[in-house]
Amino acid sequence: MDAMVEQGPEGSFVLGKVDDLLNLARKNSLWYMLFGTACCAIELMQTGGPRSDADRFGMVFRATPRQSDTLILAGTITYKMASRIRLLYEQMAEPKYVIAMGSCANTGGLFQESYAVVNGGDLFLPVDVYIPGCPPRSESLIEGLMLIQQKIEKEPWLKKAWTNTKNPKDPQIEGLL
Amino acid sequence: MGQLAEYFNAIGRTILTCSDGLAVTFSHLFRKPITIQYPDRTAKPLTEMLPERSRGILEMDQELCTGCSLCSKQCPINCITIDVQKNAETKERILNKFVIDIGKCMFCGLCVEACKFSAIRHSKEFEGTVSDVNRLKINFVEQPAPVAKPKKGEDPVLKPVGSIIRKYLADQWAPAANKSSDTNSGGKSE
Amino acid sequence: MTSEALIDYVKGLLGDKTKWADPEAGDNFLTVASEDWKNICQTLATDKKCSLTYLRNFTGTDYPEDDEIELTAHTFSYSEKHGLIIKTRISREAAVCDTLSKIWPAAIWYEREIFDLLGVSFNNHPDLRRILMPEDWVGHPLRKDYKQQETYRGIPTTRPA
Amino acid sequence: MTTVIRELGDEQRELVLNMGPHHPSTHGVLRFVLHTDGEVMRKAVPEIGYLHRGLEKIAESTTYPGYVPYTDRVNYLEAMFANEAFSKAIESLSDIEVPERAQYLRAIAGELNRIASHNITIGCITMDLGAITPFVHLLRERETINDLIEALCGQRVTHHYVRIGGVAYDADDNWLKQVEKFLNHFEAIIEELDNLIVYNEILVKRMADVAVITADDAVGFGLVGPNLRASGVDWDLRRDMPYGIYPKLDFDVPIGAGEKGTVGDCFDRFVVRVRELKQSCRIIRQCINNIPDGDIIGNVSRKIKPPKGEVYSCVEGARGELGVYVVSDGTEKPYRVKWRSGSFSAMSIIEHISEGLMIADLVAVIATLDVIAPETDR
Repeated sequence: MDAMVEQGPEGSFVLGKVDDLLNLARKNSLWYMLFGTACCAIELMQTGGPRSDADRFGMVFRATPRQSDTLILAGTITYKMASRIRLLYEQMAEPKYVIAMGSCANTGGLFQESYAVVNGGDLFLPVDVYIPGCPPRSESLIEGLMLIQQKIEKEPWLKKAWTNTKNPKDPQIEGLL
Repeated sequence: MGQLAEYFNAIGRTILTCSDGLAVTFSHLFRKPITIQYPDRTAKPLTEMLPERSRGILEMDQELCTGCSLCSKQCPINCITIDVQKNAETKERILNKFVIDIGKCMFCGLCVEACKFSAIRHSKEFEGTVSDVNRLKINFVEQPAPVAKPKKGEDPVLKPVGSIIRKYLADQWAPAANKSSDTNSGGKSE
Repeated sequence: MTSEALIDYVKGLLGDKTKWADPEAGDNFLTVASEDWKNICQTLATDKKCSLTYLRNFTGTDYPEDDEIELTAHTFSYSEKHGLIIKTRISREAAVCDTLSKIWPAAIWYEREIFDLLGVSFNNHPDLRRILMPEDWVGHPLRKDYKQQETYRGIPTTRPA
Repeated sequence: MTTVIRELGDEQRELVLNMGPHHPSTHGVLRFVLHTDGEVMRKAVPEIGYLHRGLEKIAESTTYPGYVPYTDRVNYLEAMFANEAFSKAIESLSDIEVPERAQYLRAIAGELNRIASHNITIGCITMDLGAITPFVHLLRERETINDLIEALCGQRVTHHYVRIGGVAYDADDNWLKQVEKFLNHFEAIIEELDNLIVYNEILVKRMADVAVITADDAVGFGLVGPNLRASGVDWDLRRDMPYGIYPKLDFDVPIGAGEKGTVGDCFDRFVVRVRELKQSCRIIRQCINNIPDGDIIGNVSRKIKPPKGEVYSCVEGARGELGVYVVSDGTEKPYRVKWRSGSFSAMSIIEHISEGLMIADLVAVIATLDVIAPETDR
């Protein structure tokens, strides 16, 4: 069975079609976690609000990490908060994705010189897409979420789960938690 | 007995006040919906619907830049890096590099207010999502060239807003061309 | 009371314990010795005519050239509609001062913040521990000579190129 | 922190629970350590600092005009007021005159911002108590304000509009008309809000007589703004220590009257905010009718070097007194900046009033005190 799974660069003949079906379902029910740390959280709220209405794409906010697929780093991340966010990330069930929203989560942004702010979410989390803006408009966030949908669409998820591949982007940090 | 009466009174008030609220909610069935169906079901692209002063992603027109670095001096967070070198033979100033780190920018508009030649400005573009954060370090100089020398009293020829930045953010999944765009060739050659 | 009347009144009330700043430079604060700090604040807060019951702001400023930390309390009275700025200076190394939390409860958190960011400890404070930074943080960031550590729990504090 | 049961001797024990920093009803990243006996709390200890960004240290390495965009982030729900407080401080330090039109524009933009901020607050109070619909309705209204403000200054949340010496952009008549149109629409929404939620019996029962803050406590702990007024202290900086063009305007200051319970309970804090919406509308209308022509920014050089000295300047923000203490040493950069914010003091009172509350009531207390993380932590 393992040999069959391993076949081919793009995935295997057994799991390929199942993957497509699963991806279709996963793509259209992208639940993000209601979790904002700073200014971007306001735009995150507006995204779920009536003007942008992220529900149109099946993107619904969930209050708990156990039910959500996407972690949106909405705002400045301080060192005090970083270990908590990593903890939340570990609590989410695979497959999971991370969006860095706004300048602070991208690179630390305007607080790069500050003593208390982590210079970018990718220093302790595997970030999939980066949204520029300070804060980004709610439509930018929808664009970012739609990029995650594109990523899901092409992903050979079952193969990854089978072979237990680790995310190469994930910076494992000892002693953070 | 009084307590029992109060209990039922409270239930009655609850039902009454809740139905008041429900009436308001119900009236929304007959109001105009306000959702903007971004991205594809709008009458025109959203960037065209944004107000005139809207501060989107920064863009720089190489044909107008004089390399004076007023903008980078005004920037409180140093997210603009300008490299101007003097050609020893012709005494011309060559603009080698003009990098704006959009991933760090805070969209305050101080650089735009500082620029006297309308070379740097906020476009209305907001769709800049990328998969590699280094791609947000955008080098607006494709070919090192002499800096612009605007004549006095002449209005600069402006390109349409957003036409410069759009091509740099076109392919969202492309990796950064160069790991660090601090090298001279750090553009997004596609 | 107008600000001049209040200053005259406080001068009469406190006698020679205070040092007034140069009024010609536009300053309107009084500086007291750190030993009298608590008693004078107590007097001003409870005095009927002053009744400075509201601690508007309480903060510290680091002056490394003078080797001192200046504590500044902005007080105000809602009933009399006047305010007074009280200051004291303590040394940087042995940064200890009496707590004001018995006089104004608002000072409990302001003092915790000063302890956290400037490293001033307060005698008899009910709950003196770090408030803004993590418990295992090294140093007091608002001191002028503060240097940040290179990593915090494995996260680098500068962004790698 | 894990949940632990602490033995207190004599067969008494208490449960130590952790709430936050990620909790749907803690308004950003706040954390509480709850010491409970069953459902009843012994005390709730707030732990803050999860959004401490070192704004005060950053000021020491930026120029005065360069620090103004940072002040947007002091409180992102009311960025206008932080801009204004800081600009006002520098103006009084270096004697800069603000043109009258700029002062009117500051008032209009500020009151719009207050409405936007109160919209979020009122929505969050109701959402924390279980009603989601008003939150969505108010978000819709907030979007219109965001559009108006974006048309005025280009950004939706972090405006960077009020500058040292005036404001950044002028407003044209068309914009003022749009604001007036919005006010006509919004005043009807306020009436609607009364029906929709304010006197809803469930909400009243959840908030009346819960977590009463007496006037003495409120003053002692330094509560400001709507929280202070709900406790019966009649104080508003706009009226009592006037700045800008507020002395020329006519408006009421709503104070808590114990409408459904005791003065200073959660319901008073809620209803004071609802009443303030109407007063803000009134102020904006007066400003639009009286706004003069003229400059929008005073005579300010590009490099601002205030003389040596210090100043404390404050404005009445949506969460009350938002003050900034600036020490200048005569150079281009501030020597020390300290923000005094309403949420910081509002957080400090929670430990004092939490004894005997239910855990569900704590959510009402946090929501009605309107604490928001960036202001407590800065």
